[in-house]
Amino acid sequence: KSEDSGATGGSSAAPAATQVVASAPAGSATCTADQYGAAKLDLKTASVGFSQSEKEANPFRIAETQSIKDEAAKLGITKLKTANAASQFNKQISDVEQMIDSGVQLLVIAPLNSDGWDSVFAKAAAKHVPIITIDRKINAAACKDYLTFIGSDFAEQGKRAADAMAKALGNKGEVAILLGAPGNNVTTLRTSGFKDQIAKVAPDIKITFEQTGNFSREDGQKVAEQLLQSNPNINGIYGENDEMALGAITALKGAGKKAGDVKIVSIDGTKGAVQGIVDGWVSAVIESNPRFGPLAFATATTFFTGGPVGQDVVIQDRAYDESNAKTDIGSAY
Amino acid sequence: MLLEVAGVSKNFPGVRALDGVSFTLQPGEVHALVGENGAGKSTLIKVLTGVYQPDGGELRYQGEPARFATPLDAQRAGISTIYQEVNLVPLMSVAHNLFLGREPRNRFGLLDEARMVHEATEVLAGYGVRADVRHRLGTLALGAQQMVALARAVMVDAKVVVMDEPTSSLEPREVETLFGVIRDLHARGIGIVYVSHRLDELYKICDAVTILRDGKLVHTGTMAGLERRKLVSLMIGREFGEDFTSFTETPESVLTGEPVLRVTGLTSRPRLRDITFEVRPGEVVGLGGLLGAGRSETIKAIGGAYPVDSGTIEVDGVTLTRPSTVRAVRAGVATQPEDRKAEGIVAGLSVRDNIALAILPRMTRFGLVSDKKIDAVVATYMSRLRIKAASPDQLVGDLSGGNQQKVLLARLLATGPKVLLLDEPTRGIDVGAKAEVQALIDELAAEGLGVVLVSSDAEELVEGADRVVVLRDGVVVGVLTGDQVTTEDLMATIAEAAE
Amino acid sequence: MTTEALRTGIDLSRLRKGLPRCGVYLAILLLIVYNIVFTPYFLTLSNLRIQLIQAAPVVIVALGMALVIGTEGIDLSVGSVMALAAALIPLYLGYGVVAAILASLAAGVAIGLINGILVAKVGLQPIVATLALFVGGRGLAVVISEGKLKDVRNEDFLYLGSGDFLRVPVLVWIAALLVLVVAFVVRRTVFGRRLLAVGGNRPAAELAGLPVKRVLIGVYVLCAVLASIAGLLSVSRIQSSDASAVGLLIELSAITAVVVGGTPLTGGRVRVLGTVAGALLMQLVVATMIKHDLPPSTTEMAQAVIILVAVYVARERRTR
Amino acid sequence: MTMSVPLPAGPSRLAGAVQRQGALAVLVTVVVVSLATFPGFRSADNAGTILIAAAPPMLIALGMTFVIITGGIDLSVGSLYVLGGVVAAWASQYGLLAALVAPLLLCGAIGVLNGVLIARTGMAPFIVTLAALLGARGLMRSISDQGSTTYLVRSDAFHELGTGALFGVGYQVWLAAGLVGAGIVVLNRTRFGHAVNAIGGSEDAAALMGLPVRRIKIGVYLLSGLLAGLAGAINAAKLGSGVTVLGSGMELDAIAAVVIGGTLLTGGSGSIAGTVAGVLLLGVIQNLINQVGDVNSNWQQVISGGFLAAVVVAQTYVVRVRRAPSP
Ligand SMILES: Nc1ncnc2c1ncn2[C@@H]1O[C@H](COP(=O)(O)OP(=O)(O)OP(=O)(O)O)[C@@H](O)[C@H]1O
Ligand SMILES: Nc1ncnc2c1ncn2[C@@H]1O[C@H](COP(=O)(O)OP(=O)(O)OP(=O)(O)O)[C@@H](O)[C@H]1O
Ligand SMILES: [Mg+2]
Ligand SMILES: [Mg+2]
Repeated sequence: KSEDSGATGGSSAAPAATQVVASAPAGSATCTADQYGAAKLDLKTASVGFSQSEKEANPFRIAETQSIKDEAAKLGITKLKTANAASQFNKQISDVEQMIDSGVQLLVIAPLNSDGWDSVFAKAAAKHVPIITIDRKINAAACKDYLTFIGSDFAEQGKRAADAMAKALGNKGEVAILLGAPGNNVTTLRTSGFKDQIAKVAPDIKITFEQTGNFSREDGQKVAEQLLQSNPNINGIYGENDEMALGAITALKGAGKKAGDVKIVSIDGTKGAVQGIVDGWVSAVIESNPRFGPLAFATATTFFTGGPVGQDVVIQDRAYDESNAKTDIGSAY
Repeated sequence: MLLEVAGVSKNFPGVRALDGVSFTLQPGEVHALVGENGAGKSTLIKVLTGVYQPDGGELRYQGEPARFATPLDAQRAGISTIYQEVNLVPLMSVAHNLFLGREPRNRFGLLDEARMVHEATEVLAGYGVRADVRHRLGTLALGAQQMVALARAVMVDAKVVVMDEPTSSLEPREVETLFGVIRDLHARGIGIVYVSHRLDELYKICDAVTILRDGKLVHTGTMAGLERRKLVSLMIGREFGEDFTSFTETPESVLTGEPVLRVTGLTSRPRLRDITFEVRPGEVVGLGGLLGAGRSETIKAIGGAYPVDSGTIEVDGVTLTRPSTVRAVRAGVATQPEDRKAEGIVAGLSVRDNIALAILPRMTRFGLVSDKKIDAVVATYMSRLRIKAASPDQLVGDLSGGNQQKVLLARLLATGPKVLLLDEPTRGIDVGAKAEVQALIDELAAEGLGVVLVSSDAEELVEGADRVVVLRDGVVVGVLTGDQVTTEDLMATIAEAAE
Repeated sequence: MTTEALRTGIDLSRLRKGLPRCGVYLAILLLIVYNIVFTPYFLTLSNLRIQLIQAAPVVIVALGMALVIGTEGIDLSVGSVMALAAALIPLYLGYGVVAAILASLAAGVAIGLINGILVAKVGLQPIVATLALFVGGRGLAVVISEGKLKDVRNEDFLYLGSGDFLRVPVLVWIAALLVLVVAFVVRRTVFGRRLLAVGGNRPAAELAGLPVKRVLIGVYVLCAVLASIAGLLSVSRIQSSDASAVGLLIELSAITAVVVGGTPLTGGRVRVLGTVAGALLMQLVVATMIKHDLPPSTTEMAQAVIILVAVYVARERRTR
Repeated sequence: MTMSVPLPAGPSRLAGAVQRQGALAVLVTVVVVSLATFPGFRSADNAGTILIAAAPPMLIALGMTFVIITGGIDLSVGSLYVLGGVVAAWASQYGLLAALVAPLLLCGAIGVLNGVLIARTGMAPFIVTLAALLGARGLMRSISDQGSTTYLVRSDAFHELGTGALFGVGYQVWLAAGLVGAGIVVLNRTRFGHAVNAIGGSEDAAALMGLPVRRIKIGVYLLSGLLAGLAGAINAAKLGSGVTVLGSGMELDAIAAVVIGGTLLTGGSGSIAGTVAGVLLLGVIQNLINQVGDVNSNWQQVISGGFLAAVVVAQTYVVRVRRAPSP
């Protein structure tokens, strides 16, 4: 029996927010089955492979995998194979290669890393298997090596976080960044986007501290504790994901701070973080929507029926702040 | 002058193992190096062979000042060594051990396996070892392993062969083979340094002798001129009694009680078959036989450390069911294993902890270990067994062999055993300590303990035991009682069984 | 050779003997001095507090690891045990704090039993025996928690990890108490003495009639229980249970703490205080790096050097 | 180190053989059963995928086998693997040769450093190589801007090495097979190999017999470093870039493979053929879990752990039954 098993899960009743494509700029590249060299087929009877990068042990990954599975079920796709690389890049490569061997006709990949997919492309090209990458982009040629990328613009997320931070701090103050796992291009882009934008919109905000919290709550808390102790002047904390921001909140509480003393902005849009806005600890949360299922399969359907699909499908992420946190918390995951 | 050291010293943390020792070896000389346990014999040898670098003093080889940085250096220069502990690799094959580091190679630069096997078989046959040389060395009896080490040392073109207690695990026949080899080397003008605690061996084959005591040189000269008693008193630094073994006869009248240990039909495939004997309180029963006869296994089986297929073991009338070491100790059986270092002492613990090891549950107060209680027991045994240690806190690994043995005995006695199983209790310990241990065995028997004694020293066995059970290939082939307990009868029984 | 030379020789050897014992403490001292000079707000109570709190879980795990290493073993599964303990907390918190704690301790006992039996009875090498649970244990923990991070809000439970008692964090009290208990177990109990003998020479301990298997199983159980305590305290401190993250890579931190603290991997000796110092040293290194905002690359390389230097100083001269 | 090695009293060659063949027997069984059960397992492509994926771990485990036979352990291989890949990708701009030599030099140097520290100072291999694990990872991060820079492979020849095939079998597999063959010869038919066995069997004895113990030890850590670097390089060639997020836990996989292959962690006895079986076994298990298709990723780990335990326990019993007179 869990702590709150008595309470009813009211929030789960709210409809999950589906992804919306950001309006593609006119004339942006598209791709068709002919261009790509793939055969047309009926998705329902096709064999589809989904390769997940990390264990389904955080809200983003859980929601992402679930969304793919749900959508496949909804469309009546029975031959869906899934594999999980548990953060082992080499495992993901062999997972995908194995799927290609076993004759999948469409690959949906949530890549662990943006580079290092050459052997997969070679194999997929030989069998003309289209690849849709979701959430992270692969550094390669769209419509050639892979079909299309669907996902957020991480640099843009960083920029929006910077805007939110600037607003929360009134364009002035000292900010610390809780970096994601090192070597990860999500980390790199969310950092560069944030820094660039801060320099542009609020040059009076100084970024005095950046340490990795490995996208984990515990590390976020540990680093924040150290930082609050030795840099008492910090006014803002930018968490590159919600988990680290939540860890920082625990650290703030431990250091005797009150809600709002230090402004927090983070990225992801998990329930916990949005609740943090409601409670006054968090100033803003930029969403990174993990529900890729509908969009991925819609794209695939268009593609297999001969229609053009965008080579770069950037989704629109919402943002939560005081104004909408209470009402929209149901869309958080 | 073949090899000469002048005034070498060697310090270990807290110990001065060698203190200005000088030593010379002539070509074709068999030079005995003797001294009590811990006198510094092995250390001197290791200085001679490049294992240790001396802290002071000079080393000359064939008239030239020499310095051996590693054993390999010394070997290349022609100094071969058989170290005290058999220093071969048990997991590798006999042939590979023999050739390790100087394997013959074929024209592709790869090792010539066939040649190694062939040559190894041939060479070892000359040492009376007839075994499949492709088997692991560990499967050979210790004596045979010693012979392999000897063969290895002599195979190269050595000018000096150093032997540190080569006979401690050899049976009489193997000792004879060894002596044959030594005489041969002697004839070829090779210098031999020979360390042993067995004095009669020294008189048999050595020309010269050097005596060390506490790291200092106390005497050097020819063997012939030195009387046995004089030698011993020089070694131990005081006068020594008439007898070199200190056993006394147990009067037959004492041995009438109910057996304290009764072994019936003890079988452990494939090593032991149907072993039956009994030990009465106050009696010392010897287990005789050649190496590999199964004496150690018998001891271990009774002590619960070797699997038993069938047969019963009764201690004081109570049958041991499902034997294990824990149950055996609880029933009153104390086992002293053959290999003191590997199975006996815990080298990294203090003398105190080693003695108290088996009786900890009794050494508690309110469930906690009471050092006061322990100290009382430790003090008793340290004085009773005359254990020479700086303090009870000294690490056992730092004691001399004889004292380690006594610490081990103290641990056994502290459990208050009814039966004492002793496997080679005096192996590798010096004459003084040996006499003390032997006297102790007698004393313990006199107090009413049943003692089972294994010794490959036939003399010690017949002197010490009131009765000898002779084993061969894991089977009892004879029992010597009363007047039959003599070396001759023992040998005869063993030989008879062979036919 | 003059007596002078002899004396310095002996003095040197004494120094050599002494150094291993104080190597870690020396390193800690140096680091503290460095920080006092170069790190702002270092010499404050709040800092001490944070370092102690952060080091506490590693200290607790390292205590158990030290015991296992004392028997010439190693336990890679501690991180997974922490995860299991963490996964069970939110599951049983509904029945009360005590029930939740008991459940996670029971998980520790179970894992410890499995490890212990694999090592003592089946005779597997410790590193392999515990590798199985290292891999499988965390998986099981994540399965139990359905992969979800769960927030914990029970005030009584959170008191353990986030509360104060006499102005000192409860977490630190608990860790200190466990240090005392383990030190006491090693020095004053039959179990502790036997443990050292088993580590020092297992065949000898067996022949002396010690219940070697029981001791080994006991050691692995104790280690796992300590790990599960660390796990539940981590949950209480982070105020949420995340089976996929709790105790990740802690086995290496714990082993490092033990070895840096002067306990040899060869068994037969356990340095309890040294282990605590080892954990504090590694904590201090990381804290220093963070406070000076150095990147992970520098932190890792500095850790490597400090581990090597500390162990080099503390290494035992091979005597036998 | 001295006497804890269990001495087989019975037919030890047989016991040794069974111990060595244990992993192979399990592997064969698993493969046969899967061939019958999973249609997806049967294809030649799938076999190719398994073999190619197994090539880098095979090289690492090969080096680890040598290290473990000397009674040591090398925890740094995972980091060296990543470092090797990053350096190889960076160096590929100067051509194929540079892409191979650069990682070998760097990782070899770190291997030598490990070896020297272990052989000369008497520090435990576990701790020295743990430090190297951290140090090498730090180094990799510092040359890749904390891991955010990924160097792309610029040499076509190097790229071909990673993706090309000869007679339908990837170059990587040929390379791994060749090195394994060479490893078997070195371990069993050269003085170096015998010395490695001797040191693991009894270091003191080896030293007293005049073997250059330190040099041999440095040699095995050098070998391990080189092979880990090479594994990283060929992996980079395959992936087309120096991926920085690889390799955590790689050392434990390698150790597990070696031990499953029947090599004693206490040293002195082991076989490369067993290691090969161990590596393939781990690869096949992974492949099978994927064949089943929809196993929750968390259950996968539970299954892997359980399987690992089952294999080692089974092997222990097989060996024991042959050794003891009776239980
Ligand atoms: N490596 C070492 N470290 C510290 N002390 C040592 C070392 N080797 C020997 N000693 C000490 O040096 C002294 C001489 O030891 P050595 O082994 O030379 O004696 P020994 O004459 O060979 O005795 P035994 O007859 O028992 O073999 C002893 O006190 C011993 O404890
Ligand atoms: N140290 C050892 N290393 C390898 N094998 C051994 C060792 N000791 C005994 N054995 C094996 O056990 C067999 C029995 O030898 P063991 O020494 O037990 O005979 P024993 O009659 O007890 O002789 P002793 O006790 O006088 O040495 C040997 O033939 C040998 O195969
Ligand atoms: Mg000696
Ligand atoms: Mg014997």
